[in-house]
Amino acid sequence: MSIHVTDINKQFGAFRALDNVSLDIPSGQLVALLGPSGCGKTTLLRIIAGLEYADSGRILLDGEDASDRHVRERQVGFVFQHYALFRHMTVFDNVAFGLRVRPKKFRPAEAEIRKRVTRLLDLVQLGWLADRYPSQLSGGQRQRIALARALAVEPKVLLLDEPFGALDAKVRKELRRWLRQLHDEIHVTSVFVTHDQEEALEVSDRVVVINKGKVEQVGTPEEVYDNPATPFVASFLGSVNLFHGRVDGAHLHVGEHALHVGHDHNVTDQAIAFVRPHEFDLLPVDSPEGGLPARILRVISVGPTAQVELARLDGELVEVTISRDALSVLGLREGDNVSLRPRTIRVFQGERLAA
Amino acid sequence: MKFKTIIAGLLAASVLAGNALAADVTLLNVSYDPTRELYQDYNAAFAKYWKTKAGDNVTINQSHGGSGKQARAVIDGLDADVVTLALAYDIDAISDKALIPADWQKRLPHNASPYTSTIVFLVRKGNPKGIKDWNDLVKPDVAIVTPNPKTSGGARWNYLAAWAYALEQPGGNEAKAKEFVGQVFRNVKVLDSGARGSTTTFVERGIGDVLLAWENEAYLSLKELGDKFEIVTPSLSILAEPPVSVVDKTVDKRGTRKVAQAYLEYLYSPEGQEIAARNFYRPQDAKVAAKYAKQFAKVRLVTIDKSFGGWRNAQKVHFSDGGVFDQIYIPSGKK
Amino acid sequence: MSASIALQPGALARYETPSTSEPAWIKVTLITVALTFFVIFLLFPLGTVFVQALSKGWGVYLSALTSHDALAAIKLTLITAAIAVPLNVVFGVSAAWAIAKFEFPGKRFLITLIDLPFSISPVVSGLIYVLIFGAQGWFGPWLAEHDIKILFAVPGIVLATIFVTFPFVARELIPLMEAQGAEEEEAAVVLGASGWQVFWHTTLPNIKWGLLYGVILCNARAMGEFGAVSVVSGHIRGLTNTMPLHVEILYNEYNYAAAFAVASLLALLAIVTLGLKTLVERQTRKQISESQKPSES
Amino acid sequence: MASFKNFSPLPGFRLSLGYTLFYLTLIVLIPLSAVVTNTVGMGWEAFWSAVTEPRVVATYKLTFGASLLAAAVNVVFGLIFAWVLVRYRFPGKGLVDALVDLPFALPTAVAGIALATIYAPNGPIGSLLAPWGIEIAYNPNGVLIALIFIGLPFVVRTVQPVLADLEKDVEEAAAGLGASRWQTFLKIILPHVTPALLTGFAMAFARAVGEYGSVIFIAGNMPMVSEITPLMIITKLEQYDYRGATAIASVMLLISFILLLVINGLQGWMQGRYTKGA
Repeated sequence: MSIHVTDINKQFGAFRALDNVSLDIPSGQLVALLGPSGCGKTTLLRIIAGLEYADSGRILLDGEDASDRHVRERQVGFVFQHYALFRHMTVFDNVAFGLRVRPKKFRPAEAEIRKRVTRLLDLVQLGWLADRYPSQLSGGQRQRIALARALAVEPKVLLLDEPFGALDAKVRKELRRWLRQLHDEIHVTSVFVTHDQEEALEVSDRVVVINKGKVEQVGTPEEVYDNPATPFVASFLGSVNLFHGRVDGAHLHVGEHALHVGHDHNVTDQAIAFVRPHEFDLLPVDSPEGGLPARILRVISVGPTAQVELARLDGELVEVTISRDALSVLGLREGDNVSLRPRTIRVFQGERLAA
Repeated sequence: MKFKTIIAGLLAASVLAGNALAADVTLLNVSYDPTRELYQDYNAAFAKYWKTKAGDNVTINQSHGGSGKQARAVIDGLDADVVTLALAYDIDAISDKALIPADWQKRLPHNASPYTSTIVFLVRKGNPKGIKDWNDLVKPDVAIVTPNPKTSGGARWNYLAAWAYALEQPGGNEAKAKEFVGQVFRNVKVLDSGARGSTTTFVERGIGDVLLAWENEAYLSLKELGDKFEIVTPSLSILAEPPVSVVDKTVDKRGTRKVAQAYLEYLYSPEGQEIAARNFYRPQDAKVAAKYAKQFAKVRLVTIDKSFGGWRNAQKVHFSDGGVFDQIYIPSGKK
Repeated sequence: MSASIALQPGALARYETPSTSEPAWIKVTLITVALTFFVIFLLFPLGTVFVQALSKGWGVYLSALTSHDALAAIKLTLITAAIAVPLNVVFGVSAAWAIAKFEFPGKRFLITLIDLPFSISPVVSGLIYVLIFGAQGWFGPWLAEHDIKILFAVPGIVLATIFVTFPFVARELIPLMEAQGAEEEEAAVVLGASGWQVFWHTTLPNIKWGLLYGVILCNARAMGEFGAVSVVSGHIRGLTNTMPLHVEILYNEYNYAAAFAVASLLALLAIVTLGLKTLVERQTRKQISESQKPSES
Repeated sequence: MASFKNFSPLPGFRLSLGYTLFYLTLIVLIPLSAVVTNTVGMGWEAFWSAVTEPRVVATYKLTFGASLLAAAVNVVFGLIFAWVLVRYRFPGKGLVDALVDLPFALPTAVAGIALATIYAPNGPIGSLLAPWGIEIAYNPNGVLIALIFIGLPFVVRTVQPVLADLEKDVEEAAAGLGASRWQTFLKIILPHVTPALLTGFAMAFARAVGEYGSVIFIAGNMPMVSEITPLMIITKLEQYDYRGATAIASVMLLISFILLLVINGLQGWMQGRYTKGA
């Protein structure tokens, strides 16, 4: 089932949670709503679910207007951030709940419910926990039960609010791989909210980056990572080094130094530029290819790559990642002066600066 | 809608609670504190009498409390068929609200008081403080227990008796009486709101040297609580006339006038008078009085009408807010 | 107004290290002070009730409890509680639902109003009903005309009791339901549960101990109320006397043993209440600590 | 107002709030408004003279004085109770913990007669004190005793959980920084429990101001000396002085309301304090 969100606005008192948000989510995809906390992503998810009502705008599910449809009738599955398992029910009863509360006419026979719940518990690999209570489960197990419970009612859309937020790092990694596999198996249109860019990039088909109630960019993980549409997206996804300067033709002037930016900008103006740590070359100081002079403060070479911390002449810090091989070839040490040359540089100027 | 349902529910409950006790006729006698034992006996006797006379089963429900509080409850809607209170003023208050005609005191003999009583002293065994008369009460080391005249009918009689005593002393006048009564009340240790509370305080809690009490209450304490006490009858006291009346508004509504009337009239019968005397009330009936003469000490009695110009006047002068009684308690300088 | 307790069972051990405990003499002194205070102020009055009740032997005790007036008082007390408590339970649940699960302006003020009967003198609580239903009050004439008895009858007693016990259930449930949030209910709604199903299957199981706690306190107060009921009762023996009023009457009749006998029933009720309360607290504690158990992998 | 329902997908808002307001109005607001309208009806001067009568003023002094004193006593002993219950182990602790709530559960009339019996000069405790000339029952001391009795659980039960909540490491840190046990108590523990103590104090005070049943049996009820304000209302009623009774009732009502606002404010403070800290 596809989801179309058009012109959604939502205000909490003086706080503008969602500002004219429009979004298309094609059927069968796994989509991440990514943004810092308080950006409105959870509100958007709850509005799609029908747990919250928008001040204006429409939600179309499968092309049909569902804006005024009650959450009960939207056929969505929702996994809450803290799971919201029913504490007084066993795992089995939790998963069966959605089936058992159906009106008699639509309620499957108890044997059928039993079969379906068992199947779901097997799907989430927790069949052996059926008789336990939620308080006896670990966080990761609770999460999977919450998912099974949401799936039991055979939702057309699965919505997950920070599904891995409350878990520790190792479990989180396992679970998100598992979620991806599960999605590939069942192919339900799924939307999950996260503030963790790594999670969004790793799991989803598409990423929706949201900031301050507005959609900044929608795209595949590669698109948003490689071609951020706004300075916010650039800085929010992965680590970046930031440069302030002026663009003039094909160059960015930072202080008295100029960097080649690849293509012409026809307007001469203030600009900011982003360079990811692994997109730098480190050259000898007097390299003819130019670049920004900087001094090495610290070298951390653990693992396959080395992190080099440098200070520009104006004191600004720059972070560079290079392979350990390259580091040893160059023979760089702390205190050495080098020239920084970006291989790729993203320049934002004019209106987009303000964003 | 809901309100009605609730009310209906409550009503149903009240009917439920009431039914178990319902007989052919019920009367509610709203009385003051010390008459519990009297009416316990009397109600049984009257029920028997009425059964033989009219053939009806009559059940009399009793409510007791401070006289003023009881009158107030009747004014507020307590459906008393008859009131048997400590003083005429309280029934006057009910009559002021048109529940009883103003001439109620003329409807039954003896100012509508079927029995009388007076105020005596109850002291501890052996009378250690040597209390003989009112003037012994103002000795500095005497601790007195009496109810509060503002709330207790009996206490008003106490107060007025002390006042009358002071007036009757050689050279007695209003100012001296006020001074004297003030001294008496400055010796009061505990001022309970009702006569029964005072008796409990004195008898059971062991507070005070002397209890100013109804004569009947004092004798009853003696009878119920053994020989740890003595009764001292002062040289002069007041004739307390606890009056009774039918509450016309209630009996007319409930159709119980006949039996209520009979209930009060039977108090004047020899049987009723006997019961009153047995409960230490002074009977009005001469024959019964003679029979029980030994029981009651001789004492000079003044009346409220002669010494104080009737209850309404006494109330206004002495017990209204800011009246003489309040002035006794309020430190000089203020008001 | 009673604060609920969240003591962990093993809490004690935490304090028994040298840097955070007191010298033995201070401990002993403090415990002695507390125990002395406890004996003088709590244990002694309670003990007195039973000692006095049995001072004339079991025969007097039992006959005091089985006299006609005592039985009528017990019955009236039970009827009053049986009406007042359920009404306040319905109100308490409804108020807690509205207040804990929804946002609306004036919420804090509403809570203050709900608390109001707690801090009003029982005497004033009785007086208000006199002012309204008394023969001289607002509805007095109308009620008299239609021959409806409220004051000095069971309805008045019930109303006064409802008033003084009004906040008990709501006050227990509001903080509990606020702390629990609305997530489980939302989950149930998403799964298709109807309003009633949400309440019955998700909310009620989570608040049942708090609710029971409120009911117990509400019931204890309903059965034990004296001041407010005294003002509206009329004190008709066998008809409008509740147990506490009957105690007062017996007390005023020099019938001390009997007065304390009926009082001992009320004291027993208090003890049972405290016992149940302790049990319920233990359950609530369990529920809370379970729901707060950190989710580890 | 119309958009209320949009705040939550949960059902029953209109029904539950509607019923709450209806019941609140019926049971609490309408009856209370009777006091207010009756007071307004009597005019300012009559009102003022009724509530400033010397005898009434004396009851305020006693009621508020004794309530303050009782609440203060309860703060001290309530803190000790909470402290030993949270921190120490001793025989009978379970019983003490359970019975602390006795004053909540015991009908006030029963408490009144029991206290009067014990503290009367011929009672088990009164008779011990009488030889020293200490009288408790039937004077303002009796009022104080009754008010201490009914107020105790309020302080214990607000302080206890807060004290239990105080993490040991804070105290260890203080000890590690060189603070003595007494300094730790004064500077670390006491400030932590102060909001709870104040809340308990205010609750005990509010309850004490309105208390009637347990006090009248033990007070002695002497005008100007040991009469409490609620008794004054009853006394006025029994003198058919409805206006006076209502006027005094309205004063008490106002005070109740103010106290309640204070308590709610304190509780808000407490909540902010303890949830942020945790």
